[in-house]
Amino acid sequence: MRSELQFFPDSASSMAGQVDALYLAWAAISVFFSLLIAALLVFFFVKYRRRHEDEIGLEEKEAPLLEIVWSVIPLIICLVMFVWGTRVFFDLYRPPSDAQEYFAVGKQWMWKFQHPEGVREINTLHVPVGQAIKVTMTSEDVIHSLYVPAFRTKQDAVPGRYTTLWFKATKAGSYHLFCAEYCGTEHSRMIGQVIAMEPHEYEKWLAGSPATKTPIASGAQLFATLACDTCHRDAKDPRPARAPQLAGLYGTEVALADGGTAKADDTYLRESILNPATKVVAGWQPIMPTFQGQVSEEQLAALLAYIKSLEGHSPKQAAADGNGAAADRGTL
Amino acid sequence: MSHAAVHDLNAPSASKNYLNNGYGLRSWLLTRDHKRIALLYLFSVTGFFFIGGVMALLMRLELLTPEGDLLQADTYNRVFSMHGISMVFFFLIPSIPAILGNFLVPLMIGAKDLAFPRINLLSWYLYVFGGAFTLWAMIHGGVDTGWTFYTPLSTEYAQGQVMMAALGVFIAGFSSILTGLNFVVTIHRMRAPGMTWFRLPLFIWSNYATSLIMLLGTPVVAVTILMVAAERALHLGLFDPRLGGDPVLFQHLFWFYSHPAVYIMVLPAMGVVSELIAAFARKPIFGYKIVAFASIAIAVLGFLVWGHHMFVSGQSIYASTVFSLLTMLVAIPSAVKVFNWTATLYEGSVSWDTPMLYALGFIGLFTIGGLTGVMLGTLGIDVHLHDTYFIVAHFHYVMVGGTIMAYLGGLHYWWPKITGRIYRPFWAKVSAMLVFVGFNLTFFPQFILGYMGMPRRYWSYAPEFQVLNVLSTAGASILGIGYLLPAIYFAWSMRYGEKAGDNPWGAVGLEWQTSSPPPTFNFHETPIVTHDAYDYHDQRPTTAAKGEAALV
Amino acid sequence: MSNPALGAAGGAAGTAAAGHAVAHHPDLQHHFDTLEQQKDSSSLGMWMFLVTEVLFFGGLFATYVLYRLRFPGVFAEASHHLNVPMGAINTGVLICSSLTMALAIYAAQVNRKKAIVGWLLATIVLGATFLVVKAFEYKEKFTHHLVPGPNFDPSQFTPDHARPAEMFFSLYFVMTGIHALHMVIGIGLLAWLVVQSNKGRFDSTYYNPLEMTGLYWHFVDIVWIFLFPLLYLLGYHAR
Amino acid sequence: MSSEHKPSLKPYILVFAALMVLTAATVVVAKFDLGAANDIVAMVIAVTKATLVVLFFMHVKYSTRLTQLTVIGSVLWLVFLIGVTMMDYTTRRMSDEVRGAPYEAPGLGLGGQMGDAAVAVAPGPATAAARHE
Ligand code: HEA
Ligand code: HEA
Ligand code: HEC
Ligand code: CUA
Ligand SMILES: [Cu+2]
Repeated sequence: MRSELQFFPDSASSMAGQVDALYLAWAAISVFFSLLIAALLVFFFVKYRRRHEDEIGLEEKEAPLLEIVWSVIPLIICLVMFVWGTRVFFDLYRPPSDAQEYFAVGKQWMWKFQHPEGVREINTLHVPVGQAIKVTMTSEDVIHSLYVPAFRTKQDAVPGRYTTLWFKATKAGSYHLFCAEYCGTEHSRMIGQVIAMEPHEYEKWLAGSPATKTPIASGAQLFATLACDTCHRDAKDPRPARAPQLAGLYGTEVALADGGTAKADDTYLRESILNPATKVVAGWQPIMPTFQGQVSEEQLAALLAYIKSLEGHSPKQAAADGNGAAADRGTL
Repeated sequence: MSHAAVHDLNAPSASKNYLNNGYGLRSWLLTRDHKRIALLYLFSVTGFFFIGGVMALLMRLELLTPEGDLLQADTYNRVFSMHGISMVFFFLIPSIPAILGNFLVPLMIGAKDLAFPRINLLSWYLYVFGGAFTLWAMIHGGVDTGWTFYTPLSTEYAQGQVMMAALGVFIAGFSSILTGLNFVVTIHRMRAPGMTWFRLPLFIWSNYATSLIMLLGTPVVAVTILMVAAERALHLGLFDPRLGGDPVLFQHLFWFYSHPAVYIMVLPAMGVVSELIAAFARKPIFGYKIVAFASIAIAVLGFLVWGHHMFVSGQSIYASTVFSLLTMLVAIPSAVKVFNWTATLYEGSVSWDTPMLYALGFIGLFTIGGLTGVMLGTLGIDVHLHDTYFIVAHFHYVMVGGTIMAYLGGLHYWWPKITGRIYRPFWAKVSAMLVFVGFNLTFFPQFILGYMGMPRRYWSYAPEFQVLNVLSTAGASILGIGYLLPAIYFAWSMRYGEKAGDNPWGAVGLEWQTSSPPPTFNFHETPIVTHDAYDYHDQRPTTAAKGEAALV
Repeated sequence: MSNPALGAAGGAAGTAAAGHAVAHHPDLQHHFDTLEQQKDSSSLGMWMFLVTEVLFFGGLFATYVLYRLRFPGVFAEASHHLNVPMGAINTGVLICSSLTMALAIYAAQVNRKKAIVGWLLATIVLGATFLVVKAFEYKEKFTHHLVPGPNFDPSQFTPDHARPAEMFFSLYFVMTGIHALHMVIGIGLLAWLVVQSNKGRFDSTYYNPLEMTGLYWHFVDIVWIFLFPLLYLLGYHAR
Repeated sequence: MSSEHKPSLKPYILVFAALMVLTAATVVVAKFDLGAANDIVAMVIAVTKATLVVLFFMHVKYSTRLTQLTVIGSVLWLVFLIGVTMMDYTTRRMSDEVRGAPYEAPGLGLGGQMGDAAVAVAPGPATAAARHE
C-alpha cells in the first residue's frame, strides 16, 4: 500500500479530504507569494543593477496606497483562511453523537486501548470502517500524543486529565499510529497501527479476540475485593446498613449533609470514592476511607461501570444536567 | 547622514583604534568597549554554532537510514536537545544583537559607548557562565528533554543533566536581559544631537523592539525554568498532576517567552536586511516609518499568540481559536516588511556584492518560512502538522534561511568596519551559493516529510520516509561546507585581507563616517546629525566606493 | 524631521555648554556628556530592570492564580497553617523600611549627610528584622512537616485536601523564598551605600545610587504587599 | 524628574500612615466572611497600597512620561501573561463539552498511582455532558 516513492500521506478518514483541501489551498497561496516575491527580486536585481560606481538609487517615493494594498490583501487572505481553518478544526474535534467510545492510555512507551466491548489491545487499534469513533485518553506518566497521519488528527494525552479525539475511517487498511509528543528515550518506538476493517470483519475480529472481562464484571469483582461491600451492603442484607445504597444511585439527586444537593454523575461517583469526605451524604457519617492511591484509573472506571450497572442507567438521564464539581473545588 | 569625524578621514591608517589599543589578555577580558565585547561574543557565539552544527550533522547522519544504527535512541535524544539548546539560547538569540548590535548600536546613533559598559561586559560573562554550565551538562551526559523542557518529562522522568542545562539557560537569560536593558537605555538616552527617532537606522528600530521583548519575556522563562528546577531538585510540586498541578501550565509560561523569542531571533535579522537593502540599492527603505512601526507591532502582538504551539495540547479550543486569529494578525507586519524591501529595489542602484546576495536569500527564504508559519497558525492544518517535520522545516526556514542568512550578510557588510580589512569576495560568493543550495536541499524535503506525517524527534522512522531524508542529509553536508568557508576566509582576512578603507561600500550611516576600525570612543568628535537615514541624495558617496568590485 | 537642527537635537543632545558646566564632576563617567544624562540613563535602566522583575514574579503569580482558582477551599485551609500575626508584623516592618529608605533619599536631597547614613542603617535593621521573622516562620513550617516533599505530613489536612495543600506550600516557599532572596540582595546594596555615604559621597547634586537602590527596595516591598493577603489571609475568617 | 520638584517630607509621612492603615484594614476585613468579596477587597487594598508606593516613594508621580509609561507597560504585560493564560483555563469546560471529553477534576486521582494498570475503561459516555454549569 505504501510505496517507497510516495510524497503524500494516505487519506483514510472522513476528515482527511477537508484537511487536504485546506492545506492545498494554503500551499497554492504560499507558492504564489513565494514566486511573486522571488520573481520581483530577480527582476529588480537585474534591471536595476548598478551600472557605475557612483550611481545612486532614484529618490524615494511614498505610496501610501501601495502600503494599504499589500497590508489588506494578506490580511483578507489570512482572515478567510482563519475562518476556514477554524471550521475544519471544530469539525476535527467535535465528535458526532453516534460516536463509539474507545479509551486509550499512553505510558512510556506504549499505547493501551480498550474497546467499548471490553477488548484490550496494545499499540494496535482495530476499528470498523464507517463508524465514528471517539477516543478518550489520558497518560500515566508524561505527555504523549496520539497521532494517525492517515486520519489527519492528533491529540496530546496529558497526565491528570482526559482529552479526546475522534475519527471515522473511510478505507480499510492499516495505518501508522505515532506518538507525536516527545516523551523520553523510546519516543520513536511508541508507534503502532490502526487497522481499519469492514464492519463485518471487525465483528469477526471482535468475536475471535480473547475476550476480556467487561468493565462491569471486573467492577463487581473489585467491589468485593476492595471490601466496598462490607459497608455498601446489598439491600436484601439483613444486617443494618453502614453506608448508603448504591443501586439506582446513578443519575439521581443526592441530598448532602451540608444541606446542598449533588447530581450523582460520574464525577460525583469518582469523587465519592477518591475523596469521600468532600461530599457527605445527608444522614451518614463520613466514615468511608479514601481510596485515593489504592485504585488505579482503570479500576476506578470499572467500579463506576459496575455502580452504574446496578440500575441499568440511561445516559440520557445522566446527561440532563448537574454540576459535579466538588464544593471546594473551583471552576478551573 | 553626518559630517562627523572629518578630521580623521585622512588620518594615517596606523592611528589608534579599538583593536590596537592594548593587546594583553586583560585588555580584552576586562574591556568595557562595546566593540571589543562584540568580538568576545563573536568568538564564543561562533563556538556554540559549530557545536550545534556538529550535533546537527550527527542527527542527519543517523537519519540517513530508517533504522537507528549510528546512535542509540537515548544518544539521539540528547543530541537534538543539545542542538536545539545551543542553537537557540547560545547561538541565535545572542548572535545579531550581541555581536552586530553591540558593535553597531552606539556607532549608528553617534554615541561613545553603550549606556552601561560594565553591565555590557557582565552580560558577556553571564553568557559564558551559562554556556559553561550547558557545556558541562553536555559533557556529563547531556539533556534528554528537547529544548522545550516540557513537564513532567523534565521534572521527573528525564535522566540527563536537566538541572545543569536549565541553570545554563537561566543564566544566559540574564545575559540577554541585560543586553536588552542596555540597548533600550542607550537608544533613549545616548543619541547624538540631531538623531531624532525617525532618523534612526532601521537596524536600531528593530534592535529596540528586540530589546523590549528581551526585557518583557525573558524573566518569565527564567522563573519558569526555576520552577522546573525546584520541582526536580526539591520535589516541590508546581506542575505535578499528582498534586493537582497542570503540566500544560508549564507550556503556557514557556511559550509566553519562547514565541516572542522567535521574534528576538528574527527582528534583528530584519534590521540587518533593511540596512543591506538600503546600502546596496543606495536608496532609502521604501515606507521607512511603516517598516519601523512594523517592528514594534511585531514585538507587541508577538506576545499574544503563544498558544499556537499548544493547539493539540488539550488547550481549550476557544483559546486556540483566539490564538489562531492573533497569529494571523502578527504575520501582517512581517508581510508588509517583505513587500517594502522588495519595493525598495525598484529604481535602485543594485550592487551584486556578497552581503546583498545574503539579503536576497533572506527575503526569499523568510517568505517561505513565514508563509508556512501562517499555515501552522491555521487550526485545521496544525492538528495534522504539529510535531511533525513540517514544523522542523518551518523553523529552520525562518531561523537558518532567515536569521542566519541575514547574520552572515551583516557580517560580510560590516566586516571591513569591524576589522578594517576585507575578505576574498570570490570565496564569499561561492559560500553564499553553497549555503543557499545546501539549505534548500536540507529543509525543503522536510515540508513534504511533515505532511506525510513523519513525527519530529524520531530516531528511527518508517521506511517510506527514507528518500526525502537522504536528500536532507545530503543537503546538510553541503550546508556545512557553506558555513565552514566563511569561518576560514574571515579568519584569513583578519591577518591577510586587504585594507578596506573607511567606507568601502559608499554607504551613508554614522558607522561609515568614522575610521575603520573605529577608535575606542567611536568618534573623534560627537557627530551632529542633519539628515534622514539612507539619504543618498544629499550625501552622495564622494570617494569612489568600489565595493567588492575593486577586489575581484 | 526636516529640521536639520543642531540645538533641536532630541534625547541625548545636551548642549556643549551644559556639558561643560558639570563635566568635571568626579562621578561623571567618560562616555556620558552630562551628569543629567548619566542620571537619566541609570534611572531608566533601573526602571527597565524593574520591568523584568515584575514579569519574573509574574510567572509565579500566574501559577498562583490558576491553582488558587482551582482549589479555593484547599488554599483557604492550607493558609490556616500560616502565621498571620507574623505576616502582618512583617508587612508593617517592610512598610517602615520603605519609609526610612525614602527618608534617606530625602536627607540626600536636603544635604544632610549624617542623616543619610542613619536612615540607611534603619532600613537595613528593618530589612533584617523581616528576614529574621521569616526565618522563624520557615522553621515553624519545618517542624510542622509542612515543607513539600517526602517529609510533608498530609495527615494535618482533610484527606482529599492534602495534595493540593502540598502544592500551596510549594507556592508559598517558592514565592516567599524568592522574595526573601531579593531582600538579601537589597540589604547587600544598602550596606554598600552605607559605606559610600559614610565617605560623604552623596549630596543633593549626586545621589543616584541611593535613588536606584530605593526603587529596588520599594519594588520588593510591593511584592510583599501582594504576597501577604494572597498567602496568609485566605479564609482567615474561617479559622 | 524628581529633581524638578521640591522635596518635602509631608507626602512621605502621609503615605506611610495610609499604608499602615490599609495593612490593618486588610487584616481586619479578612476576619469577616464576605464570600468572593474577600478576595476583591484584599486585592483592591493591595493595589491601592502598591499604587501609593509607586507614585510617592518611587517618585513616579513626578517622573517623566517615559517612566510612567514603563510602569503602565509592565502592569499591562502582567495582565497579558495572567489574563491570556487564564483565557485557556476559563474556557476549558466549554471546550471539553464540545469535544465530549470528561471534564475531570484536574489532577487528583490520576497520575502516578495508575501504576501497573493495564488498560483503562472508558468513563461513561454521559460524563462530559453532565458537566454543564
Ligand atoms: C526566527 C524564528 C521564527 C519566526 C520568525 C517564526 C515566525 C512565525 N511562526 Fe514559527 N516557529 C519557530 C520559529 C519562528 N517562527 C520555532 C522555533 C517553532 C517550533 C518550536 C518547537 O516546537 O520546537 C515554530 C513553530 C510555529 C508554530 C507551532 C507549530 C506547532 O508546533 O504545531 C506556529 C503555529 O502557528 C508558528 C507560526 C509562525 C508564524 C505565523 C510566524 C510569522 O511571524 C511569520 C510571518 C511572515 C510571513 C507571513 C512571510 C512574509 C509574507 C509575505 C511575503 C506575504 C504574503 C503573506 C500572506 C498572504 C499571509 N510557528
Ligand atoms: C538557530 C537555530 C538552529 C540552527 C542554526 C539549526 C541548524 C540545523 N539544524 Fe536544527 N534545530 C533547531 C534549531 C536550529 N537548527 C531547533 C530549535 C530544533 C528542535 C530541537 C528539539 O526538538 O528540541 C532543531 C532540530 C533539528 C532537527 C530535527 C531533529 C528531530 O526532531 O529529530 C534536524 C534534523 O534534520 C535539524 C537539522 C539541522 C541542520 C542540518 C542544521 C544546519 O543548518 C547546521 C549546519 C551547520 C553545520 C553543519 C556546522 C558547521 C560546519 C562544520 C562543523 C564543518 C564540518 C561539516 C562538513 C564538512 C559537512 N535540526
Ligand atoms: C467503612 C465503610 C465504607 C467502605 C469500606 C466504603 N464505603 Fe462508600 N460510603 C460509606 C459511607 C458511610 C458513605 C456515606 C457518607 C459519604 O458520602 O461519605 C459512603 C458513600 C459512598 C458513595 C456515595 C453514595 C451516595 O449515596 O451518594 C459511593 C459512590 C461509595 N460510597 C462507593 C464506595 C466504593 C466503590 C467503595 C469500595 C471501593 C466504598 N464506597 C467503600 C462507607 C463506606
Ligand atoms: Cu509517547 Cu512520544
Ligand atoms: Cu510561535
